[in-house]
Amino acid sequence: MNQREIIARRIAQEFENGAVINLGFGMPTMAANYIPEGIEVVLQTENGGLMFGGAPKKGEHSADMANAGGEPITMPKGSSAFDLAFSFCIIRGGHVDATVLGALEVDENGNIANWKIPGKFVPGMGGGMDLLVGAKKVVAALAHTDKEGNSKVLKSCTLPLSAAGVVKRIITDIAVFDVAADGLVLVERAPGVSVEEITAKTEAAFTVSPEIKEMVL
Amino acid sequence: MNQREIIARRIAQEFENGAVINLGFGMPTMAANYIPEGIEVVLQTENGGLMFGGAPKKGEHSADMANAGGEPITMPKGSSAFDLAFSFCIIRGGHVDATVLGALEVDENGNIANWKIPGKFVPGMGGGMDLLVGAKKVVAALAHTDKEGNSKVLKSCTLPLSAAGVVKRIITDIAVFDVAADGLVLVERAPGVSVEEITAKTEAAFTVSPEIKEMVL
Amino acid sequence: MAKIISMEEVGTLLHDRMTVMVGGFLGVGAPLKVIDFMAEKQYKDLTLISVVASYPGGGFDIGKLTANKQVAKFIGAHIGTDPALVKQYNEGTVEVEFNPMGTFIERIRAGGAGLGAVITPVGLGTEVEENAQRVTFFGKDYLAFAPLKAEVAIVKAVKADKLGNLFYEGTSINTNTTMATAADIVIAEVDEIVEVGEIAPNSVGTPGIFVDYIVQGFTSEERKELFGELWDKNNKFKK
Amino acid sequence: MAKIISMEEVGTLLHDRMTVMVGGFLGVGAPLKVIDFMAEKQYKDLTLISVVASYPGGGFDIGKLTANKQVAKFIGAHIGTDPALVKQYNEGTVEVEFNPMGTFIERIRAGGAGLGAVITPVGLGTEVEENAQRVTFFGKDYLAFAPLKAEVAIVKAVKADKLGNLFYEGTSINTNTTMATAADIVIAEVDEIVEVGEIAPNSVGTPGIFVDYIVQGFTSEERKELFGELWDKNNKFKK
Repeated sequence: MNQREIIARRIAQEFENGAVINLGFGMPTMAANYIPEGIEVVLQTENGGLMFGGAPKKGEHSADMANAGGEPITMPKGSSAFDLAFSFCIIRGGHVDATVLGALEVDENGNIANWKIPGKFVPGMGGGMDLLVGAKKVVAALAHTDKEGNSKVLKSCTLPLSAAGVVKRIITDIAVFDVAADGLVLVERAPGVSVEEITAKTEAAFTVSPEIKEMVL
Repeated sequence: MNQREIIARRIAQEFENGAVINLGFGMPTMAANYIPEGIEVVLQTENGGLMFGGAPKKGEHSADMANAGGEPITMPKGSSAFDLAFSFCIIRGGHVDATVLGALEVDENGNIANWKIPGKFVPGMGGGMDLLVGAKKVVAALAHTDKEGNSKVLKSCTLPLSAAGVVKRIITDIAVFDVAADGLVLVERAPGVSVEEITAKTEAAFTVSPEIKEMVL
Repeated sequence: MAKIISMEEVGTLLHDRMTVMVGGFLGVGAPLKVIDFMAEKQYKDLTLISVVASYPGGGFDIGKLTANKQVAKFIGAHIGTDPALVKQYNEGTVEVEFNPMGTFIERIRAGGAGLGAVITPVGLGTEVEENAQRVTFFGKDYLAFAPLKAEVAIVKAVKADKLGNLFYEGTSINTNTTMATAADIVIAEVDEIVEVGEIAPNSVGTPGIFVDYIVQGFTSEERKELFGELWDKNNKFKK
Repeated sequence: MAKIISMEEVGTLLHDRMTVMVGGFLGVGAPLKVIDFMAEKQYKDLTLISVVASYPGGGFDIGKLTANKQVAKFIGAHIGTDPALVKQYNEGTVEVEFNPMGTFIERIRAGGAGLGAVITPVGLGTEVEENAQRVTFFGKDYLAFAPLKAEVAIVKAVKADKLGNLFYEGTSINTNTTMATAADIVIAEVDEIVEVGEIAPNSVGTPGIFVDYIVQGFTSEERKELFGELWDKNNKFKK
């Protein structure tokens, strides 16, 4: 199982039955493929849809049904479509139960950076900042370290923030942290990964939960 | 022709073809009966409708179609219905071309009082304040004097204001004034009413337009 | 997602002294059956948030609550249609917070949408300033009003599907869509409960995620008759 | 009320250096034919207000304008999908004003609704504060943003009746309803122009009073084919 799949599978366990979920691009969206049986979530797409379905076959598509990635979707029974202003009432008004977003960096204070690497990568924040502030629970998903092995779970983010103090849970390929009032708590480790290894790969300070578990993937 | 009919008939001449109009209760609403032939206006009702039609016969009504007075209306071809939030976007966003509202008092500075007589009559402002601020043109309609003969076109309103400096035109049973930057201008007089009589019955100062006309009713 | 409940179960969600939004405009688009139930159960000291008071003359829709003296505070735009409420206000037994109608609905929208304040020029230079904060933005003066939320919102739609998606019609939409976004608990009274899929995606006025409970109200036929009698009695029909 | 015009007549409404809102989200619900016309006529130095840049990869929908270097300033939430715009931004030849997406659409709504500012917690503690004013309301910190309007809004609906009432479908509504309220001149590109009465009162997404001009766009069939090819080429369909 590669890093991305580990993260996606672990994200999928965050979902409660009936919850309204908004998934960011990449691993969070991949997670939709791994949602446990018996759990049904209501997916929101910020361009203006709830309870949408997956891609149609060519010819069965509508030019008026797409997700926030511009990809064709279906609108099954029970789904709804509305304008962008209402969609962000949903997001900012606290009506999304959880959002899972990819991150470039996270830190001990629940800060998250995911929209900008100055001078290199400046796509814009899209709807990410709204989700980070508006969703009831924010889960950040990222590779634990960069290609050089440097921790992306930091004492303090170095990149421009997307939102301050909003992340409640951090999911990486080797660990799951809760962001508590007094700092990070390690609550899960990936199979075969020791607390020592996580400590070695993590810049942020953290405590280890007495009930630490192994990720079930 | 009674006072109210004079005012209603004169109001009806304010409407331009195709204009979006919101009419207050009483004489303004009566004016809809006197709109000149060839003039079609789009009536707005602030509870959430555009281009609505008059009352239906019993049995042809819908329990879901009413105006801001709670009266049954029809929704003819071309009409639209929407929620209150959008209705007030229309009103406050400057998308209503003209509103005609009844008034208790008006004054030289375009102030209008029509929502409260302290201790006596406190129904609330309803949508009136929004219309007064949002409509492109505000026309105030009122009897020129009260039952004791006291002017209701004042130097300065004595009752709590509904909005300050918004009235563009004043229509009474004996006169029509424009509210200009430097004060009132008498532009029309009712048939058989002299400028002297209007002067005698008006507390507010005004100038007389060199092109003063007689109301055509 | 919504749960279909009986009127008795609605009772478990309501209590004295609650802050409750009630949809409708002079009775049109109002949850008439739940209002009847609230009147019957005599919930007291309510803070009632509704755009206007009852149908002209009083005693209808939310006028049943004011007639029963169940309301301690009314937040809305107009009370002139309800003689009981006007009397209680004049006697000082009911507190009334008057809002310009657009400000009223925008405050509820802000509450539901997570916005921090409503910034509007409406009310400048009037007594409305007393309930607001005067502010300047981008060189112009405005009044700032706080967002408005409630413990319970009782809204009315024509249909609900079993997920709670609501379908509205005509001008009875009025405050219902907005109130459904701005309360801890949202109860929808509907003419008819339909299967999922019977309301098309673009015909959903309130998505089911906002609706906690659905309760059967009068049927469409019953409502048509009820308003037929009301409007007939008040001489509102074309002859 | 709206006037039906030809594409050449659309040209009389547009000019270099205009501030123009264009509806759509990654091409879906975008006025593709008017955009093609704007690209062909080479209007220059545009201030383009659109929620996101072109369909991923660029060169489609508003990506035709950036590819042509017609845009001097872009106001939106995201440009990462359009390599040409990203390049021009990095080189400093195009100015970009980034807004959180909810703030972007709320600013346009405020412009169309006569509200004085958007008061939101989104962006607090980030670089977004640089383009906003920090304010405190009711004990909490927020950012205040100015309303947003344009000289011309070009929106896209599925149908227009001859009065300009617009009917939208699916997620292609997106920014169109809001932009239609916030410009001096509103041009609606539609698949089909129908008789008055063919759009039911509650199916009107934008009332005709907002629409100045209607222009025939691609038909629904043509659009289905166009997006079929686009999504097929990009491997977006279920196999």
